[in-house]
Order: sequence, then C-alpha cells, then structure tokens
Amino acid sequence: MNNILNHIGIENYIFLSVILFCIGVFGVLYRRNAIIVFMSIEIMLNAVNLLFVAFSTYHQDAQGQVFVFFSMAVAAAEVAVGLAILVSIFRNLGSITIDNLKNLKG
Amino acid sequence: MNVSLILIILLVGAFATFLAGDKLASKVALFFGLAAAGASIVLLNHYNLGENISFINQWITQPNISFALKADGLSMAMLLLTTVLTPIIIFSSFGNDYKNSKSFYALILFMSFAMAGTFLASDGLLYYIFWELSLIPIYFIALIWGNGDTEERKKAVVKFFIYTLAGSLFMLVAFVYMYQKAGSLLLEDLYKLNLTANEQLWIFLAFFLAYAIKIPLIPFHTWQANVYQKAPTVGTMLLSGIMLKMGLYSVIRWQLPLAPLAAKEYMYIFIGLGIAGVIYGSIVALKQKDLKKLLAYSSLAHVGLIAAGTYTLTLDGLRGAVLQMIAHGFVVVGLFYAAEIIFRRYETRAIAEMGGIRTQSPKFTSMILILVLASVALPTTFNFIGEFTVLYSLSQINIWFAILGGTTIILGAYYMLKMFQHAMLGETNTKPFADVTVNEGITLVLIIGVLFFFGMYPKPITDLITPSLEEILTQINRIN
Amino acid sequence: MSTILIIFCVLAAITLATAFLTIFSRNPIHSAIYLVICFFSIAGHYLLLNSQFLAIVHIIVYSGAIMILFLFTIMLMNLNEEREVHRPRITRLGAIVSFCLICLVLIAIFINSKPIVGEYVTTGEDYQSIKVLGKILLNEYMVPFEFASILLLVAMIGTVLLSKKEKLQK
Amino acid sequence: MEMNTNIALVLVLAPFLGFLINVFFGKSLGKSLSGIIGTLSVLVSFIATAYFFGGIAAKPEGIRISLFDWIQISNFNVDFGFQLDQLSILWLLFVTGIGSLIHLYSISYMHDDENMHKFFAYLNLFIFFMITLVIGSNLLVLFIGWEGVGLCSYLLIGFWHKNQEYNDAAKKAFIMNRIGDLGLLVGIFILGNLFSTLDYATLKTAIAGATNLDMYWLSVAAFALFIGACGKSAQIPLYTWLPDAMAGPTPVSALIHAATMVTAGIFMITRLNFLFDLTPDVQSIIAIVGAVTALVAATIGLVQNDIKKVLAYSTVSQLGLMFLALGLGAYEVAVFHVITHAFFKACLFLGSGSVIHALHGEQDMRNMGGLKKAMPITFATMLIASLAISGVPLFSGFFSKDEILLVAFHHNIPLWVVASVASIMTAFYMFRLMFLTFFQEFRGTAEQKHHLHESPSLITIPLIVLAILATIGGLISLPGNSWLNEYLIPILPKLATAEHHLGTTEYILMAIAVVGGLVGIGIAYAKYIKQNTVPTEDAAITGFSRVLYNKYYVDEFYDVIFVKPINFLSRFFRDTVETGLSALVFGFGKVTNEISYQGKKIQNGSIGLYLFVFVLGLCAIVSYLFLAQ
Repeated sequence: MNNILNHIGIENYIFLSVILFCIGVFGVLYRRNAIIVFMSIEIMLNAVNLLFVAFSTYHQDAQGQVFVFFSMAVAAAEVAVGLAILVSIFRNLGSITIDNLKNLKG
Repeated sequence: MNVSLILIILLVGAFATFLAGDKLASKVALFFGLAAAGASIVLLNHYNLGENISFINQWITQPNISFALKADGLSMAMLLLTTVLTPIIIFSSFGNDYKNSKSFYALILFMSFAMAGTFLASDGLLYYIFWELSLIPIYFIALIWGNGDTEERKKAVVKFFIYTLAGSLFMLVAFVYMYQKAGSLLLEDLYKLNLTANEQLWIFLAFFLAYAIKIPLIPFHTWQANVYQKAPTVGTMLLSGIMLKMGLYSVIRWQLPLAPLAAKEYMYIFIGLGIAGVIYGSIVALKQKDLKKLLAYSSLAHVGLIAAGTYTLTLDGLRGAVLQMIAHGFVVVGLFYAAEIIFRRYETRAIAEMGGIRTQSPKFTSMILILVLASVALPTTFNFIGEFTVLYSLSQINIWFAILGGTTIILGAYYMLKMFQHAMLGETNTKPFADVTVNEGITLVLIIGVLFFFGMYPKPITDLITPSLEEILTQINRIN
Repeated sequence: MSTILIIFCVLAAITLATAFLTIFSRNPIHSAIYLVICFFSIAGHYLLLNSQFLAIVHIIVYSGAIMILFLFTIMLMNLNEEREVHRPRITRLGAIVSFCLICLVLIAIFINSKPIVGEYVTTGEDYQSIKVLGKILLNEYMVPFEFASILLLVAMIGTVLLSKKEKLQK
Repeated sequence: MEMNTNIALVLVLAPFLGFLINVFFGKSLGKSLSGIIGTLSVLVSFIATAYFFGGIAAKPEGIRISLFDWIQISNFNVDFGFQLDQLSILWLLFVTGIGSLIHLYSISYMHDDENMHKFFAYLNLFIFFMITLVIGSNLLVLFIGWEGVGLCSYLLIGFWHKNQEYNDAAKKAFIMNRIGDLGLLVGIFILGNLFSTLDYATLKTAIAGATNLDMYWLSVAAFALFIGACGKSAQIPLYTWLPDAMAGPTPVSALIHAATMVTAGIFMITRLNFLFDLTPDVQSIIAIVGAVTALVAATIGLVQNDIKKVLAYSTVSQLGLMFLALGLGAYEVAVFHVITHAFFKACLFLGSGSVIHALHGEQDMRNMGGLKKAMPITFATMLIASLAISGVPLFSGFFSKDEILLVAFHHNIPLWVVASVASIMTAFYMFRLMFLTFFQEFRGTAEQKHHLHESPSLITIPLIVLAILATIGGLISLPGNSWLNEYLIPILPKLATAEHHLGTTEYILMAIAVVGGLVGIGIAYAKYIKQNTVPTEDAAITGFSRVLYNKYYVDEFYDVIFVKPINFLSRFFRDTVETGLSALVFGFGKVTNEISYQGKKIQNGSIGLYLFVFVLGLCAIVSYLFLAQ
C-alpha cells in the first residue's frame, strides 16, 4: 500500500493546518458577530483535526483518528450548547454582538 | 527536657488565655508568662550543667526541613530576654482595661511564642516561619488596641506590616537559593556551603534588607516612630524590647556566618550605616514633641550602635552588641512603661503638656531618672557595659567610628535630659499626678534592679554568650 | 507533479479560500454556506489520506448536524448584513496584527523544528479501516467513548434547558 | 589584707549607705537626723582614709584590692578593684575631710529647705562617686566615678528643680561633661588597644617596658584624656558650664565646683603622669590651654557682680594654673595647688554662702557692703582665704602659686608672664569682692539690713577650720623642704632626683609675685575704698568691660556654632528628611497601587481585547518554548 504522504509531504499538511488555524484566530478577533466567531472556532478545530489525521497517517497509527473522533463529539456538544447560549443571549439582549457581553468586567 | 518546652508553654498559654475569658485572661497570661520564664531559667541551669537541651526532628522530608531548635548560649540569652520581659510586659498592663482582653493577652503570649521560636530555630524555613509569625500578633495588637486616629493608625500599621513582610521575602529567596545548593536548611549544613563571593554578596544583601527593616537601620526606619506612637504601650514594649532584637540576633546568627566574605568586604559601609543611625536618631529625637516618638528615635540610635557593633565582626563587637541588646530591651521597656504611667494620669503623650511631676511624685521621678540615666549608659548600669564594649570594638576597627558612635553619649544625654527636664521638672503641674501604684512600682523596680545588677556584675551573661559567639566567629573566619 | 499533489493543492486552495470567505462575508448565511464548502473540502482531505470513516463522520457531523444548527440559529435570529455592527479600525488592526504574528510564529516553529522527512514508512498494516477503528474504539477507548456519549447527552439536556423560554418571570 | 579590704569597703560604702538611708528614710528621719547621718557617713570615710594614711608610710607601694571581674574585653579583663596609694589617699583625705566640713555646714545652711534629706542624699552619693573615682585601680573604675560625680553635679545644680533655668544649667553641665567623657573614653579605647590593659600599675609597667612605642597613638590617647580632663576641670573650651553651675546651693559650689570634682582632671593626669611625660606635644597643649584659661577666666572675673560668679571664674582661673603646672610636668606642684586651693576656695564659697544666707539669697555684690561688723567671723575667714588666694606670703596660696610661677619661669617665659598677670588679676578681683561685700556702707534694702546677723556656729565652725587650713596648708610643701614631694615619690619617681635649691632667681621671682599680688590688692583698694566706686548697672557697662561682663560672648558663640545648628538639623531631619523618607517608602506602595489601577482598566470586559492579549500571550509562550533555545 502506497503511503499518500510520499506524494504530498507532511509539511504541506502542516502549513495548511497552520494557515487554517490562523484564519480561525483571525476570524475570532476580527468579527464581532458571535455566530461568525463560533464558525471561526470550528475552523480552528478542523485545522487541528486535519493535522491529527495527517500525523495519524504519518505514524501509521489509528490513535490520531480516534482522537479526532472524540474531538468531533466534543465539538458537536460545544456547538449545541454554545448556540443555545447565543439564542438565549439574543432573546435577552436582542443582539449577539460580543461587545455587548461585558458582564465579565471586574 | 529541651527547649521546645518553652514554646509549648507559651503556645498552650496563648490558647488557655483565649479560652479563659475576658476577666481571667490577664492573670492566666501572667501565669503562663511566669511559667515560661521559670522554665527557661530551669533550662538555663540544665544548659550550664552541659546537658543537651536542643531539639531536632525531621519535619518535612520533601523538601528536607527539620524542626530544629538549637539552644546555645546566645539563643539562651535571647530566650531569657523574651521570657523574662513577657511577664513584665503583661504585668505592666494590669492597670489598663482592654476590650476583648482574652484575645489581647493571647496575642501577647502568641507573639512571645513566635519570638522565642525565632531565637531558637536553627533550620532556615522554621526560622523564617517563626520570623513571619511574630508579625501577625503585633499587627493585630497595634491595629485593634492602638491609640489615636483609626485611619492614621491603620495606615501606619499596614505600612509596617507590608514593609517588614516585603523585606523578609528577600530573605526567603536567599533561603531557597541556599536550599538548592545545600539540599537542607539546617544551619550546620548551610555553614558547610562554599559560596562564591558574589553569591555571598547577594545573600548578604537579601538578609540585610530583611534585617535592616526589622532592626531598623536608617533609611529603613520610617515605620518605626509612627507604629511606636500608635501601638498600645504593650505592643510598643514588645516591638522595641524584643522584636528589634530579633533582627540584631539574626544578623549575628544567620547573616554574618552565612555570608562572611561579603560581611568582611563591605564591613565599613554597614558600620557606617549603623553609626549614621546613631547620629541621625539622636538628632531627630531632640525635637520630638511626643514622648513615645522620642523614645522611638532613641531606640533607633541605640540599635544603630548595636548593629555597628555586630558588623565589626570582632568578639567584642558581637559580645557588646548582645549585652547591649539585653540592656536596651530592659531599659526601653521601662521607659515606655514610664510613658504609659504618665499617660494613665495625664491622658497625653505630648511633652509640652507635662512638667512639674517631680514635686508631685518624687518616687516616680527618681525611677524615670534612673531609666533615663541607664539609657544614656551611665556606668554601673547594664547599658554602659554594652555600649562600652561596642564602642571599644569600633575603636579597634577605626577610632573615628568610636568617636562618631560615641556622640551618642553626648547627644543621648542631650535629648534624654531635655525630655526629663520638660516632662518631669519645673513648676508643679496644675493637674494632679497620683503617685505610682504598687504594680507600677514593682515593674519599674524589677527592671531597674536587673539593670543595676548586671551593670555591676555582667559576668553571668558574658560567660553564657561568649562560647557561642566564639563559635560563630570561627564560622565567620572559616574562609580566608 | 503527481495527480495526488494536484488534488491536494486544489483542495487546499478551496479550504483556505472558503475559510477566508467565511470570515469576510457580511451576510451570516453566506458565511455558513462557505463554511459548509470548507468542511467538505476538509472531508476531501480525509479521503485523500485514506481515512474514509472519518471523512464520512465529518460530513455527517459538521456539514450535516453542526451546519444545520448554525443555519437554524441564523435564521432564528434573522441575521443579515444590515445588522452587522461597525468594527472600529483598532479592532481590525489588532486582528490583522495578531493574525500575522501567530502565522509567523507557528510557521517559524515548524520551519525551525525541521521534521525528519525522508522516507515515509509504510507498514502495510491496516490501521484505519472501519473495522480496526471500531475495535480500537470499543476496546482501548471504551471508557472515553462512553464518556463522550454522556457528554453528548448532557449537552443535549443543557441545550434544551438553555433555549427554553423562561417562564419563571411570572 | 582582709582587714584592709574591709576597711576599704567601709571607706567606699559608708557614703553610699548614707545615700541609701537618706533616699529611703530621709523624710521620716527628720531634717537634723538626716543631716547628721549624711555627715557621719562621710566622717567614717575620713577616718578610714586616715587609717590608710597612717599605714602608707609602712607600705610605700600602696594597697591593691581586687573585688571581682567587671567587664570582659577580648584581650583583657577589667576588674573592679581599688588602689590605695599615696596619690589616692591624699585625694581621699581632702575629699572626705572637706566633704565632712561642708556636710556639717549644710546641716545649717539647708535647714529651711523641705528637701534637705535629698540634698544630703545627693551629697553622699557625690562623695561615694568621688571616692570611687579616686580609689579605682583602673581607668574604668575611675570612669564610674567620673560619670557619677557628673550625675551628682547635675542633680545638685538642678536641686531647686522648679526653676527651669537652674535645670538648664544642670543639663548644660552634664552635657559639657559628657563631651569630655567621650574624650576620656576615646583615650581609654586607645590605651586598651595599645597595651591591652586599663590598670594603672600594669599600664605603667607596659609603657615603661615597651620597646617601640607608637608615639602617634600615644599622643592621641593623651590628648583625648586631656579633653576628658578639660570637661571635668572646666578648661577652655569646655569651661562655660562651671559658672552656670553656681545655680546650685552654695555648699555644692564649694564641695563639687571648687574643691573636689573639678580637680578630677588633675587627679587623672597626675595618675597617668608616666603617659603624659612621654608626650611632650600634648604637655605643651595642656600648658598653653591652662595658661590661657587662667588668664581668660581671670579677666572675666574682674567685672562680675555676682559674688558666686566671681568665685566660679576664680576657680576656673586657678584650675588653669594647675593645668599649666601639669603641662610643664610639675605634677607635685599642681597637686599642691589643688590642696591649698581646696582649702581657701571652699572657705571662700562657704563664706559667700554665709553672706548669701544672711541676706536671704541676695547674690549681687552691688547690693551688699559693710557686712564686716555684722558678720565678723565670716569676714575674718574670708579675708584669710582671700589673702591666701592672692598669694600673700605665709598663707598657703603663696607657696603653691609661687611654685607654679617658678616652674613656668623655668620652662617658658611667656607662660610665666601670662600666669603672673592672671595672679595679679586674681588678687584684684578677690579684694574687689572683699571690699564690695564687707566694707563701706550696706547698700541693700532696709529689710535686709534689719535681719543682718552672723551665721550660726554650724556654719562658722567649718569656716574657721578651713581658714586655719588655708593659712597653714602651705606647710606641707615648703620650698626646699617639701613633705609633699617626699610623700609623692612613689607616684612621681623623678621627684627623688629633683634638686631643691633656692637661688637668687627664685627669690626675685617670689618677690615679683608678692609685689604683683600686693599691687592687685592696692588697685582694688584704691578703686573701691578710696574712690568708693560701686559697679554700674548692667545696662551702663560699656566698651571692653561689657565684653568681659558678657564673658566674651562665649556662650552665645557656642549657641550659634553648636546648639542652633543641631536644633536646626533636628527640625530639618524631623520635618523634611523623615517626611521625605516616609514618602519614598509610601512611594513604592503608590507605584504598585497606580500600576494596579491602570491595570484594572485593561480588564474592561471587552472580549476582543482579551482575545487579542490571549493570542499575544500564546505567541509569546509558544515562541519561548520552541524558538528561544
């Protein structure tokens, strides 16, 4: 069985993941809309997942994929709860701009 | 039988006093204070017979910390100072009514416990714990039972607390550093460390900051006068009588033997600092309007001289310093007590509002005069022995040190007699001044008796402390 | 340049482009759509790496469940371009700075650490078929697996509770 | 030896016992009894001294008694010990002797004072410390006495403590003494460092046996000791306390500030003569200081109107002459003058006390006059003492003063001139005092005149005894045949080889001195009897006499040079430096506070900012972990 990485190279995956992750970070910082922020977070998660899978192939080991599996479960739960929170915030404040969420201020 | 007994008595005493309730508290505290004093005299006897009264037990295995209480002559002398002064201080407060007195007296005993622990501990961490522990009771004593405006008092006391605590932290850093090198904080193990001159300098400075603030040396003294003024007299006595000596004792016990190279290298600077304190304290004391503040600055001058004596690194300097520590402990307690006695009658500490007491209470005047004279080191008082020995050691280093340090003889007489003249002499005061009560008289006479006895016959104390000081000196001179 | 590499490059380009578009489009609905495309391309990557099971799960979970959630939420809130608030310049500047910074740092790290890329070993052993993964998941990772299910249950309950309209006000 | 120890202890402790009794029980004992106890305790000491005096001839090396180890220094121990040799016995004799007389006198003099028991207590304490000073076998025991007498002087000057001016004078005396004490201490330190002993006997052998002495440090030590002597014996520049010390009761002035305490400096220098003989530079300084003091004090004495102030400046002047003798190495002459001076000056002070007593506290001579008739005994005794101090032949002062002048002439003519001028002035102001006080008409109020009376016998008896001593005191050291010099040979060995001859020069000098003294008396006679002048009011004094009357403004000068700057400095330290330092410490707190206050603003709840900082932190951590190596 031919290793796919012989054709592509692990570093390409690394760069792809890094850039994807950075796009996620950028999105979190750049946007004020909580939903988009959430989406950015998902992008970051996926960047990491991608890297896991790439390394799983690199090491010829299933553990990386198992981890991705769990991380997907967590992501699903997180999105569900997070969106629920957003909905209730929207109900209370009428907006989901994160600038309005200043209750953290000490 | 070992020295931990005394710590146990004091600690149990503190709890017992707290549980005894407000009415009985003072008497219970006095009882335990006296018990500790008695126990320390018994222990001294054992020590003099050559028995081992130290107590060393592994406390924490990781890190390697021991519960080590080592009693040599120096520690015994300081322990005696603590345990003898504590009942005197407790007894001196009998004329006053304190709110919540069970906590008050319990705190006094607790502080005495912590200070005794500081004098005994020979493991770095244990020592540090006791050192910091002693700060807590005095903080509360000064804050809760102090006098004057609450806001100002709070400011002064908090400043004192944070200032000394901040200084001590550097000491902790030094201990941590040495632990990494030695793998233990037992004094003997630390002595075996071969630190480079540079390391020693940093350790010396770290210790110095902790001690200079506690002692206090100028320019680290700014907490002193205010806290002395604001604290209740009992607190002031504890602070000036015993707590200051913790710093000076620690210089001899920890700082000098652990960093001898630095001590030798920069000796002149630190002697100079001590002597600057002598002159500065004396001059500032001249124009103080508040009796307690004046005494605070006189304390500053005296401890400056003691510190200068310790930094000479000679046997005379160390011995004189220890003698003077004990003498000063007694005399300053006596003087603050005298200030308290006046305050009980006149409700004031301003010297300008006193005067003319001599015709009303000649007995009290005589006693205060003797204390004043002891404080200016008149021969036959204990203070003279200490001051003479310290000045002699300074003269061995450089005669100018002795001359400048000796100005305390002149300036001390100036401000003390000036105070005496304006507080006690002059036309009969219009306000009535009741003669000293029996309690007050006993306290003062006890102190005066100690001062005169050791002034004429200091040999017991000298013999007690000399061997351990010689041992410390060999430690100091181990690297050459 | 092999075919596989070309496929990778195309996929990667799609991934990055749609990710950017997700963030930059003013309309949340558009963002969501771009995100779906992004996720699909990532699933493509998974397929490329020969992990079919994950690719399928990924499509089901992300492109299916999560994206539906997003879209529902967006529609529930009736979000559109007009509701987008103005972003101060300092925020944008900060975002760009940190983007560049973290890119720089991470890339620098990966360049710096120089992974030993020589021959990629091929054991020939099957390690990522559904069969193998199933065995591993239910043997070695039994407990985490069960916990994951509990987590999902809890998340479900929590979501229901959170999104329920509060009637305690009365 | 045991016997000797006991008697020595009695000698020292009897006055101390008297002090204790008077302090604790004086009030209940009653005035007379407390006075008697005070007097008797000193008398006991006198008798004990007499015992030793009797025994000293058989034991010329003296008696040494060591009681216990007192202070331990690293290189030597200081024991608490006594040394009874010729010098200390001589001193003890006149200290306890004159002390007894003055105690006796005080019983009557102080009888009206409510705190009489305290007065006697202090006097006894003084005698105790003076004995300690004299009897001690080393410099530190001397220092006990040295400081102790200073303390008693303080207590007694401020005896009337309701008056703050008196208290000021007392404080001034104590502090100026302490300046000297510091000098003495420094001298002690240097000697201790050099010779590792403070004991007179071992010090003497150490100095005699030393092969290469460090002359520099020896001179410094001698000079420091001399400063100590200056403080105690009121020499320039530390003399200003003595005239102020006249605030104390007159017996105190007689005992402490004329006869005994102020001679402590001379005692100490004589004690350490073996040291001072080696340091000629310091000796010259001593001689010059002594001569200048003698002259300056005499000039001030010329115009003073307070009867006690005149005597005080006369004391300073006479002490100056003694220091002159010391500086010239003629210790025996100084000792001789100390003894005669003790007699006649005590007599003069007690006489003036008698006058003041009779006039109910009046001390200004301008308000006296004509007391000769009312107080014949006082007059006669004071006249004898005045003749003695003026150096009229056959009185004791003649012999001692003449010897000083002789020595001065042999060593240094200018010093002789200065000393002679001072002597002439002495004669003048003493007889000015006599004439103003006892001759002409009484110038006080009628009330005072009505009560004029001779003092009671308790006052006159000591006066008579002292007058007799002042007359015949010179016999102990007649020129050419000196008992005193023989007696002091063990202390001053070089006396054994000194020549005793009286040549023509000596006779001429003697004549000059006598004529000088008579001229001084004559001028006083001319001015105050013939012309019947009375000193003008304070405000009317002009010219140089105003400078003299104000004591050369030395007090004001010291005030400007020392007291004011120190007080200014004290205020400056208290108000500025203390506040500044305090602010500095608070500054640390303020800075921390400010940082935290500003830091608080960052925590404004803006998630965007948090995230930004979070990313920055992440970058920092990651780059530290992976890139920093």
